Amino acid sequence: MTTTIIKTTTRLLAPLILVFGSYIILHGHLTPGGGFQGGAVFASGLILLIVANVRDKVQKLFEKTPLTQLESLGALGFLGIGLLGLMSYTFLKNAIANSGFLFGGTTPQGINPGYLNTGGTLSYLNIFVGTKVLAGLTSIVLIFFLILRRERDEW
Amino acid sequence: MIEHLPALMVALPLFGAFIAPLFKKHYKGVSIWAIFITGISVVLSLLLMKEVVTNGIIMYVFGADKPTLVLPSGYAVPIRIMFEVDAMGAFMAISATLMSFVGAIYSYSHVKKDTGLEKYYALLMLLEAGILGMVLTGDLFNLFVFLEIAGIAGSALVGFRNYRGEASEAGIKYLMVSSVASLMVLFAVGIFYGQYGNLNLAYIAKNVSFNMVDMIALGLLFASFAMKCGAVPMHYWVPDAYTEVPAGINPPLLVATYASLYALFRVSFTLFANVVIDLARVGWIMSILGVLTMFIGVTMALIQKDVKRLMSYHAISQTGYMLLGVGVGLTVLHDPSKLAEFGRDAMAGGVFHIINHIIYKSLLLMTAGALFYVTGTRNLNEMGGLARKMPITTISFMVGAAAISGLPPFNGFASKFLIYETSYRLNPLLTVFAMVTSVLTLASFVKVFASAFLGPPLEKFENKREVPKPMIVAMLILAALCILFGLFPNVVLDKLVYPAVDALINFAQYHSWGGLA
Amino acid sequence: MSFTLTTPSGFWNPLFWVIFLALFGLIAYLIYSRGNPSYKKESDQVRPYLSGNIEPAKEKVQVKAGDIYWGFIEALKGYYKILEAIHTGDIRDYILWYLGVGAIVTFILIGGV
Amino acid sequence: MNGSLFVNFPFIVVALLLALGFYTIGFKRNLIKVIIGVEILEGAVNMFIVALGYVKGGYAPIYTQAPQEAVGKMVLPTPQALTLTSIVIGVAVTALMLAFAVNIYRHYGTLDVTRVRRLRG
Repeated sequence: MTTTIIKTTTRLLAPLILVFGSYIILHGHLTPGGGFQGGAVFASGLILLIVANVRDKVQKLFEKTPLTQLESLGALGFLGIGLLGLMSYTFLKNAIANSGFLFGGTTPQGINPGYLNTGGTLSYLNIFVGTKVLAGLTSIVLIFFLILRRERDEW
Repeated sequence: MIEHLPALMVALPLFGAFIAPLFKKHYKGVSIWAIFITGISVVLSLLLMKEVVTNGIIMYVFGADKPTLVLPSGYAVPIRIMFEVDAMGAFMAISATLMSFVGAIYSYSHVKKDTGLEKYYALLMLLEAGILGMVLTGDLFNLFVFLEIAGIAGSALVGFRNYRGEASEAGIKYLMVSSVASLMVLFAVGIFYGQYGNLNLAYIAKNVSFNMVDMIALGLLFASFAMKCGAVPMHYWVPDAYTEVPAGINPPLLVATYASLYALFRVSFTLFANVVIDLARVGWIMSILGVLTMFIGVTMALIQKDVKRLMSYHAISQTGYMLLGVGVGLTVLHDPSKLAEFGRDAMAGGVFHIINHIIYKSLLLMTAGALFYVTGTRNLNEMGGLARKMPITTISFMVGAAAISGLPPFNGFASKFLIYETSYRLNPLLTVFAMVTSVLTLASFVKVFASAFLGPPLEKFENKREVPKPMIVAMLILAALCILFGLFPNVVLDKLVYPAVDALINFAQYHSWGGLA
Repeated sequence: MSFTLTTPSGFWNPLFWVIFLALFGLIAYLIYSRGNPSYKKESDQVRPYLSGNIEPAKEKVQVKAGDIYWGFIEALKGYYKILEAIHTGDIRDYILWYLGVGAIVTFILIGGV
Repeated sequence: MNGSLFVNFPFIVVALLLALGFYTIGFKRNLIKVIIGVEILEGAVNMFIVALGYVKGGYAPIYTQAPQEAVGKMVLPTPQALTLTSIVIGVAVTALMLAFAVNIYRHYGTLDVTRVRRLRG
């Protein structure tokens, strides 16, 4: 599956997909989408890179990438943000909104052009969920890729 | 902090589960971490039970101080995710945390030789989180989510020994069954949402009417949860899954099965209890399903040669007792005189049997795991004369076998006693089946005992020794619980079981706030 | 705190159980003490007498698990034949049984019967 | 008359998909096809919930650059949230099922479900 056409297309498309994924994650509290969707888009960019390359290179690259740790980090971050809510009311309470902290800008009422610096914990949750999803989906495909490519080489 | 207990109950195992992969190859560290986390969660669940018994139902809303959204027009609906913990939920939470703890201790040495243990423990704690979420939630969709979490984590654990083809086979069977059941639960949830525009259990229960679509939803929920808890004739996945799973996971997996039973009770009592006309019918279906389950389960167990498979069929058969006990109670729920006369005790028997069965069946499956650990086989035909080599395992097995057969003074006796007496009042035929089942249970455990432990010492097991200490500790904890629960059943009944049963019977209390607090 | 469990038509108390245990233990001991005292464990008395034949190896005379309750299973052969026929182990049958039971339960619940 | 058919059309599709899904699970011999059957069921259920959530004349509840007439007509996005959650779970289920299928193929050398049954009886 590593023809020139695919390689060239990947080289052009993958950066765009990755940027688009990050955009969806970061704008999760303003536009449709969010952590999972953005993470899935981001992961699909990475997956494109995986399947368009030969097995050995992919393996060498991803041996150093801490996918498992990223996944744990995402989940722990989510939990941590949830526990942050215990400070004010209950678990997952939006404690950062309107606090002036990063992403804690004043949320306007009604129709607005969309301000990135709002959303409070929602933005953080989106980022953590996005991290977890991109790491999780990538490692799923990576493992299948490594297993099946190896067996095809053996056959 | 005490008011945040319901959230912490789920957050703690999740935290443990996400930390666990970071241990990488430090298998000793991760197993101690798992024991630590599950141990704390036992303490939390006991606190939760105390809180529920003293202060009544706990409502915990996520992300806000109130569950309700009041629209500008004055229309108020509960839209937030919330946990609603009553005594029944707390009771199940205690079972779940206790069994995860025991399973973690047992796993310390049982899976020592396997690799990928950081994932094993992560999944163990994820399974615990799934069960806890299922039993604590007050939201139908949340129930589905946690059902799936428990199902995925459970089936991944069933297929944990990926060097065995059978493990993968059992894993995909369990996963297929649980995902189809969960999807149908989601379908039923969709039906409720379409009709009542809400997902809150209490709100739906208050507004549920008795139309055909509701009854279809009830049928879907009933069949799905019955399949997930292993009622005949949808029990085929149970022996497969229980046999192939590492023995340390058996206790939490059992609780996961009974969390589905809990959901079944929750649906039939809390959600549909207001529908007077059909409830006796549901109760009868449950009782008959129970009788079928116990009888077919035990007769299949008699002919098994694989020791864990034999015990899994007994797990099916014991589920029948719970269905029978609670089904009898459900049949007479709207008849106050009969309810006071025997209905409440029948349900107490059924609910008490849940925790009893979880304890002694975990004990038995652990002894089976110990046999496998020592002999390397599960085939009863190849065992024999192990009593001298493994005295503590033998004693644990005897305690478990006596308990499952309902011999006094072990814990199975008290709950079976209650079920016999009360089902006799509804229909003597039910009792006859229950007793025959009990006799056959004893018979098949005599078979295991005679063929694995008794007999002349075999040469091939010459230099086998007793299992390592953590496994012994785990088995002895459960054996001690068996005897304690058996000697003083009234204490357990008063402190744990009757509050749970009353929580089920007084369903009006559960939705008294009607989602509009 | 009392330890008596009262059920609709009976009760359970661990103290009574201990008393009865002691009682029956006593009876068992009485029967045991009337046994033959000349039995010796370390002598040939413990060896089975097989009409003069040599005793076979222990592993050969052990009763295997599959042979226990042979008669019972033989008597219920027809029943077990049906049971084994429905326990196919085929993943598709698991779902089909679920469908069937779900359909029947729903049918009963919506008032078909 | 014409309108009611149009409104009910998604639900007819849902029923068809449910039947198709159960047929695929129940009568196909290839394990991969059985897994596809579960996916079809999931699609049916998701579609059911999304179809329930459709409100005529409603707007998506996004305030960012919403049109002026959307104010007061925004819908509660619960069904969409449910579907999304169910899709996420579905991804995990599919991945795990396929992983099991790979492993089964390695050990049994086949994906025929009538032969993948060492555990029975």
